[in-house]
Amino acid sequence: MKIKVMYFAVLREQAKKSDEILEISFTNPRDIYNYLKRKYNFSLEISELKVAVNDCYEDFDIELKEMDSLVFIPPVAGG
Amino acid sequence: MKIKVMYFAVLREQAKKSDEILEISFTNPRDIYNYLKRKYNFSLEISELKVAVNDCYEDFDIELKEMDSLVFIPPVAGG
Amino acid sequence: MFEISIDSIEEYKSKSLLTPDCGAVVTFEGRVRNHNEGQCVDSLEYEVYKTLAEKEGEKILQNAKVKFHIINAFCIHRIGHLQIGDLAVWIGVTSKHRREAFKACEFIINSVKEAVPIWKKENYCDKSIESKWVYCQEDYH
Amino acid sequence: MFEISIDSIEEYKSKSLLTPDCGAVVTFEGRVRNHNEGQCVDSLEYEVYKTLAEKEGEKILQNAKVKFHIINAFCIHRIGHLQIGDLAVWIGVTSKHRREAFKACEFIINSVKEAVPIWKKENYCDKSIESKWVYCQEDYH
Repeated sequence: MKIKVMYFAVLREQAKKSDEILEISFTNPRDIYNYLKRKYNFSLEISELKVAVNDCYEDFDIELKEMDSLVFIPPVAGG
Repeated sequence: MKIKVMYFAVLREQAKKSDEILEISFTNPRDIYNYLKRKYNFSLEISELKVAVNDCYEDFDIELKEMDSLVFIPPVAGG
Repeated sequence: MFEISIDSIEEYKSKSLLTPDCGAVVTFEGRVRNHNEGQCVDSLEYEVYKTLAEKEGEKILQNAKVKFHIINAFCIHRIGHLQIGDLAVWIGVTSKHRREAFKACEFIINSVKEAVPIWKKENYCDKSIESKWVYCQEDYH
Repeated sequence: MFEISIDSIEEYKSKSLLTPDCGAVVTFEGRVRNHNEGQCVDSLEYEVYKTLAEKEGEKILQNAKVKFHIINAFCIHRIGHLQIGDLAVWIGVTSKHRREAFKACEFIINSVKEAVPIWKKENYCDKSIESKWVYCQEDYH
């Protein structure tokens, strides 16, 4: 399945890219993050993150569909 | 004794003047207000007022001195 | 600084209050509203006992600085004849952190309404109703 | 309305938010402070997930309107590289009465800091200290 992933802030720096299209067999954000965490050595734990699918906050266990857009959201710090 | 009195807001309207010099025998703000209340038909009671002597809030029973400046302060409504 | 102005006032820029350690600026504008207590209001007339007002106003700003550990506070109050939408009072507070700035700004406007010798007379849309000196009311602004 | 701006922003005038029934305007400016948690800060870099930020920001403003019975609310947040004193966020709230405007304005900035996907990286005066993505902290601004 193809999933579009965007990276922000510390995840963008650690992945050394802003976005990519993943070709993977994992179908929920939790499994995908665990895969990416190993791949890019992400410092953040899942418990520190939120996840957005197609620009909406979602659960880490939601089933993804082909070409969904996926964003892992580090702790925010606006203002 | 001569006392300078200034009037503001509803008291100014009821006295029909902004200030005057009183020549009176009363020596504290309380007696002076009671005198003025009768004279000008002031609608406000002493309990509704504060008093300032020489631009400082004072007690109604303070002893006044020659040419002190006296202001009776109706309920305020700034802002 | 606390100022009384007979001329029309505008929202101030916070620029003149800024310092490098300032992280938060909270401002308050009190404007003339077109109604009060169910009455359609046409305009307001403000009157001031200037010497005492400046003294009391300054005292309020100093109290706010001590009480809330803010950096700067400024207040300007207009007097005279004001129309709907006109700015009657502008307050600006700067601080390191936002919570203190919010608290101090609200403290200042509350105190100004309670303690500064300024009076206002409401003129009503319905001219058969006599203009009235209003007292500081909780629900104004 | 909630906006994200890549360009430098200024304190807005409240003019565009005003209505005749408005008696109070409260504004908040979040500015870049020269220190945080004991460290001398040189500059900040803000990054945003724009689509979601605009959606969440708009939701916060709508919530504030319903919760506090205010008239209008506006928020603009800047992103990019900001220097000390620069305006990072400006919020303006109008209401009939002041209490609601103060509460709503504080609610909006608190919510923006908690829920809008914006991140900031602190660059320090001491260049031997590595720049750091900071988390939303109670004591910022």
